[in-house]
Amino acid sequence: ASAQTRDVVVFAAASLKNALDDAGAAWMRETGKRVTISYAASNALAKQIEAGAPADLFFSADLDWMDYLASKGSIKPESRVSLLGNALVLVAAKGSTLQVQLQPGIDLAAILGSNRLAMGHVDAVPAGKYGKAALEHLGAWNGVKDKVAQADNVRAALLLVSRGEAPLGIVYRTDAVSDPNVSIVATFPDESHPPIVYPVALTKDSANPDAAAFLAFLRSDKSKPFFDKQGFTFVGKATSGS
Amino acid sequence: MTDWLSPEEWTAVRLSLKVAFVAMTASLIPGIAVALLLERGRFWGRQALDVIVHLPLVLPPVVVGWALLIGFGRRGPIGSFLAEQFGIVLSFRWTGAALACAIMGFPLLVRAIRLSIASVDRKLEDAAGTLGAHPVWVFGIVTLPLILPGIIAGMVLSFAKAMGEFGATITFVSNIPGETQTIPSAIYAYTQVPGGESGAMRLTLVSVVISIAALWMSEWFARRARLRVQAR
Amino acid sequence: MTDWLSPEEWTAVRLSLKVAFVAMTASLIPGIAVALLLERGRFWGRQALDVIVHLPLVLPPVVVGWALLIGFGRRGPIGSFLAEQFGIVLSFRWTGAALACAIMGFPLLVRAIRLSIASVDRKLEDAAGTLGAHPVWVFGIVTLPLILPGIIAGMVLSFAKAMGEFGATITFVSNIPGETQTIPSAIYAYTQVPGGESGAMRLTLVSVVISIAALWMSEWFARRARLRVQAR
Amino acid sequence: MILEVDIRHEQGGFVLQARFQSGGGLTALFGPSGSGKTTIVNAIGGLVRPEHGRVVVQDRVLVDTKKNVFVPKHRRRIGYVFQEGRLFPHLDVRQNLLFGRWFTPRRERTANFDHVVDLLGIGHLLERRPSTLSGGEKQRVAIGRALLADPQLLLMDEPLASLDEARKAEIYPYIERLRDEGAVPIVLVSHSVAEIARLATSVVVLSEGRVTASGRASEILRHTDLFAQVGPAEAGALVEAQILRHEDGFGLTILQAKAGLLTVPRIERPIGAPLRVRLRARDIILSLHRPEGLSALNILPGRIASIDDTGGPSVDVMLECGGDAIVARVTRRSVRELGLAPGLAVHAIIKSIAFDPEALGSVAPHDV
Amino acid sequence: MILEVDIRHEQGGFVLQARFQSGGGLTALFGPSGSGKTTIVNAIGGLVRPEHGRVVVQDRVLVDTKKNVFVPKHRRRIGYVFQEGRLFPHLDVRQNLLFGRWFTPRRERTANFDHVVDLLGIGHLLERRPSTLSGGEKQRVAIGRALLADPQLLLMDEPLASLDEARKAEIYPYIERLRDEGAVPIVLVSHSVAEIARLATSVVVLSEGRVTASGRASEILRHTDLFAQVGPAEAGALVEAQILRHEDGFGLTILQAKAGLLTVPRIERPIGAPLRVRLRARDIILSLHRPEGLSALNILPGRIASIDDTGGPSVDVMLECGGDAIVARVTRRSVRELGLAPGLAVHAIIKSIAFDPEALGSVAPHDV
Ligand SMILES: Nc1ncnc2c1ncn2[C@@H]1O[C@H](COP(=O)(O)OP(=O)(O)OP(=O)(O)O)[C@@H](O)[C@H]1O
Ligand SMILES: Nc1ncnc2c1ncn2[C@@H]1O[C@H](COP(=O)(O)OP(=O)(O)OP(=O)(O)O)[C@@H](O)[C@H]1O
Ligand code: MOO
Ligand SMILES: [Mg+2]
Ligand SMILES: [Mg+2]
Repeated sequence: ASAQTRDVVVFAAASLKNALDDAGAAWMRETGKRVTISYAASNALAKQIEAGAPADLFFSADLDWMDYLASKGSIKPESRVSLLGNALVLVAAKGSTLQVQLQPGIDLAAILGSNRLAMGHVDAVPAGKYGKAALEHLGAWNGVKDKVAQADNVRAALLLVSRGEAPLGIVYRTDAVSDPNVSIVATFPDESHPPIVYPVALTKDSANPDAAAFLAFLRSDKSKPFFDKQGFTFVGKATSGS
Repeated sequence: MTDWLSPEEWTAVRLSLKVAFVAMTASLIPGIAVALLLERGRFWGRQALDVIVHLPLVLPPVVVGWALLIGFGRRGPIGSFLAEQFGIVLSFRWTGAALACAIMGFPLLVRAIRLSIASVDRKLEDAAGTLGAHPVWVFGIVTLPLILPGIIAGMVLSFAKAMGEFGATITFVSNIPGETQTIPSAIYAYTQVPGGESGAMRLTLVSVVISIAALWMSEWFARRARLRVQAR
Repeated sequence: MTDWLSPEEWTAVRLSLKVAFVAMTASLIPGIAVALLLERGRFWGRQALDVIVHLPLVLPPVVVGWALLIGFGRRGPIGSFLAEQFGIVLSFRWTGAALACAIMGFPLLVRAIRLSIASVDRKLEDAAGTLGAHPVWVFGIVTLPLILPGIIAGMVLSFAKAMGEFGATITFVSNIPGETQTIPSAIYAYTQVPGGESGAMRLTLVSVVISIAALWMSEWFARRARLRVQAR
Repeated sequence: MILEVDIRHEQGGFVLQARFQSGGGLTALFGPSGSGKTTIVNAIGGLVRPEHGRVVVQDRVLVDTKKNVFVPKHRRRIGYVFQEGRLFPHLDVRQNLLFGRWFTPRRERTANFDHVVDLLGIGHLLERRPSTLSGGEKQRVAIGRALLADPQLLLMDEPLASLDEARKAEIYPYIERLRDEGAVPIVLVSHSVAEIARLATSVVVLSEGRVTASGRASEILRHTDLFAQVGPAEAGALVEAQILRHEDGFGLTILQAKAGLLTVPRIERPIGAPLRVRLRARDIILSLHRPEGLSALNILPGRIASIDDTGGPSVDVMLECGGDAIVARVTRRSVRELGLAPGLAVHAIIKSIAFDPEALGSVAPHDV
Repeated sequence: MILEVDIRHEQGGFVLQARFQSGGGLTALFGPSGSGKTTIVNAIGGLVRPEHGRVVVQDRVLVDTKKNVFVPKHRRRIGYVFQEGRLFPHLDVRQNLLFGRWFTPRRERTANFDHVVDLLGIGHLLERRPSTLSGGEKQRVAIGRALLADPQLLLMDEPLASLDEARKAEIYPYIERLRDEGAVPIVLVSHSVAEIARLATSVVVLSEGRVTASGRASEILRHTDLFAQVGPAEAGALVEAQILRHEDGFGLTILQAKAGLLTVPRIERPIGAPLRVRLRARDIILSLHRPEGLSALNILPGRIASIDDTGGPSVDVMLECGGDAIVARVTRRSVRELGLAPGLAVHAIIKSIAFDPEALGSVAPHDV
């Protein structure tokens, strides 16, 4: 197929699936053009784009991998936008009576006792990295660092809490609100961790003129409801590297 | 029935079947050859070949996918060679998914065939030789039929592995609906978002049904192969 | 040499070896039993058992991990039973990692043993029976030694798989350094951060070296087992 | 009856319908290839489960399909020498030989290991694996394995087929001893009439899955035409005799049979020992007068009882020699030339040398 | 020489060092179990690669370790009947039989399928798998498979060991025909002297890996003591004869040998046909006078050439009968009683019936 009629190919972090599927469908209804979205872990997508994947847009779950591609010259820097934000929350299994105030000096370790704190991998998974930063900020990290069960993605961390394996977990608000088996115990203050942003950019090799149009669509208010619905904060502002 | 799965899911199912089938079929002949080499060969580098064949099992799938991306990607040495010389593009195509699945299932295929080869009575091969059959013929009309159970077992393992393979595939060829999104990739995507469980469940069920069918067929073939050899 | 890997990495290597070894060892007897049942048994539900054994191969590892969590987790029916009755806790323990690895490798183990069982000459078992050996004895002193090559092959596959298993393990018992962080988990972490390649490479190399050693040992045992049976 | 078999069994298109009884000792199964011998042995040994019928050994019901009795093979206490060896490839010769012993109650372990190993000449093979043995060596180990299981029933399916005569000659007396002393019933499949004549107490003749004749060896072997199917060369009479004296100078032994004295190559048994002698019909010459100046030492006077014309160039002449029935096979031309007819007095001439060791079997007192 | 073997080969502790030649026809390998027969056949067939030496068949060098020649087995055009069957389990009997044919050049396919199948009596088994065959049936299929490969060299390792006499009697003439007509050299391993006497052109006697005797069958069989190891019963002389006439009324055939006339059971061959007759030493009675009134039809006058005292109860008396050498085995007592001594004129008495079919082999004109 020629570049003219080709679908717009989006490489997007898997956590965006629900919102992006809806947005893509809306765009198709509007323009008659289709988007094809490949959901995987941000790191895998970034490596693939670096290796020449036929992606038009990269929608990352964190800044690191977007920065990585930017440093490799694999994206069009001028197109880069930090589209979404998210909040980090502490969750407990539904019906838990735990009361936690997320303030500096909090002794999370005591609350956990011999139990585990479920998080994304603290070096690898964005939510884990943010969680670690937040706990450090609150001075709780050293106390709990040996009690952290690091999952390979934030959904798995959530699952650990909702299955009752871990009494507490740190996940995104987007995940927490949708799971009826967990309740949000507390929300981490924004300043306790680096801003949670989902950047999106056109890839260097993208030759599909529709790609920019879809990116514009994502940035417009037309797509805002889909992200709102999943609990993201819609930022939509252009950023350069951090 | 058809609307029980979305069109995109049906595509993933079809693609998975195609990928698994092609992976299994394409690795068959190399699998038999490598099994023969490893089981019968006495050559320098046998140990190394043995290790290489086992690597996809030992290494985390992500690493295999990574290695494939580096080697067979558009910019990789083998990938660019294949693309230039034969026009074969693997990266981000279903063919790449098939390659990833074939490689992940290869150690299983080879082992099963090796076990069968080891249990062949070489005296029968000798007998065929005395009757004038060249070693190649001996292989074709004596050894091959006798190792059929192992070949079938190896094919089942390779097919099943290909149906379940995820890490190497998604790392190598990503998760592009209609092109590289197999059932496991689709399941993965479902598990990453709230409310995806039911979708994941449905696809898991499809996988189970397919594997039941595959096992059933393989047992049927294996029984036939065995009946040919055994009494009654 | 020791500082070539970080202490945490060494821990992961040791843990991986332990997990793989325990997974292989613990699944051996059930593996032989299931292989026997599937190959020799004629019972209702044989097909179902066959499918169940193959599922870990067919399903994406994440799904298996999920299922383990639901079944063997603290609140899972089996998990809570084990914890209450025997004090065995699997979740977040290395034992859980071993369970996940054992289950992922089980179809490979069973297949290898099945193939060997199928190639045993049952006339030898009959002969042992005529000499007064009860079927259990016949199994122990005739069948078992004869299927040794298959058992060894199955163990290698199970061990190798356990060394590389990642998806089911991390989903079930997550990644706790010193407790459940195996080599693949550690590699995974490296692959998730930009610039982690060299760390991933180092650990991959360790995996390769271990698998070379394992293969080498298995070949040695297999050769001994074979020599016992064959001429010269 | 020590051994009763009455079974019906189908395999593929082949129907076995066999019924016979035997009073113990050694029961020989005889018949052309594919006639069902191995199948019967398998049914007795518990390797084949017959569709219908009964197998009883020494009053122990091993199979009774009506009563749904089927004693599993490992409880039958048998020693089975298979037609095709079946040595355990992963065990060395010694371990193969001792296999059955592990499962024999300690006090019933009577077979002497060294003795059996010597007898079979396999002492130098004990540390070897079966795959390195020659055909005959394998067979000898298989025999040893069965004997050393101290079986209460010995099944031997062509055990000696690929052994040389010298080795056979060494093994025969052992089998005879088992048969006579041990009270171990033996079932032997053999294509060799000489072997059967020497060893068998009863003979069961099979053809296409059916028993065409069965009875005491002495009866069956006299009916020479029964063996038409296997070549007539080996038929003959079995005669009971006792050792009268040894002629040490000449290496001969003199036997007393009802028919008269028999001079045979020396037999190492005490005076008075009972013996069975096979007089092969084809080895016997008839003479009208008592001959003189012959090298043949055995000349038995007798009377022609009947003449069996089987249609070929030869006829079987049944003689009555002082109470022993003897058969001579002579050409029809001789019958005419000598005017042989029932009632005629003749002399049977037999070379001493014609009694090869195979033809001289030891015999239990109650036997024949 | 049609067949030249000169090899040295070690396997385990066993050393084979064999050297013999044979002028074609059928070469019989004879020796106790474990003496190296199968190893020699394997070396000729290309299944064993001897460490040193040469194998030459019909001027074709198959092995020459000095020149590093080793013709691979599939290019030797052999038909090998293995000691243990080795049928292809995944092929039915017909496919097994025709296996070699696929690799035989079309114009060399002379063996007639139907004929061989009939001969072996395996017509009803063609659709069956080897696993459903009885022991003897398997062996027959294995023989058929080798014959139908139209080999240029036939190797048979105890091919008839587990067949009944009747079947053997049917197969012998076929092997004789191959030997005499087809110019196919045959190597046969057998424990049966009768078989060897009937079929062999040359005999190689082995013991513990060495050739203890080799030569023309007629020579070797006369030296009866060579066979001491396998039991002496079967030794005897081979005599060349021609068919003189048939006595149809009595079903007899009269042969002319140098020693005189021989009356034997009818042989279905034309008058004048050359024949080889085995006169077993143990079947021959010596008489000082020409006997009268005997049922034995063959009385050959001769003179004692020598007396071989082998030490046992019997001695072998070598006779010179009009140009044929004959051996009679008699007791030492007879030697004394009759005063047998070299130079004495005696009569050899042989029953017609003593010539069983096995003892009467056809013979190629150039043979014996
Ligand atoms: N791998 C081995 N190691 C040691 N000895 C061996 C090996 N293979 C064969 N032999 C010995 O070689 C000898 C010759 O074997 P071969 O099979 O040629 O005997 P054979 O004459 O055919 O005997 P048979 O009549 O019993 O078949 C035997 O004593 C056997 O034990
Ligand atoms: N599965 C089967 N299907 C058809 N026929 C069978 C099967 N198994 C055995 N037979 C037939 O049963 C018959 C009897 O077999 P058995 O082994 O008892 O013969 P046998 O008397 O021992 O012969 P041999 O002397 O050749 O060993 C044979 O004709 C054989 O072909
Ligand atoms: O006296 Mo004889 O001739 O040896 O039987
Ligand atoms: Mg049989
Ligand atoms: Mg041999």
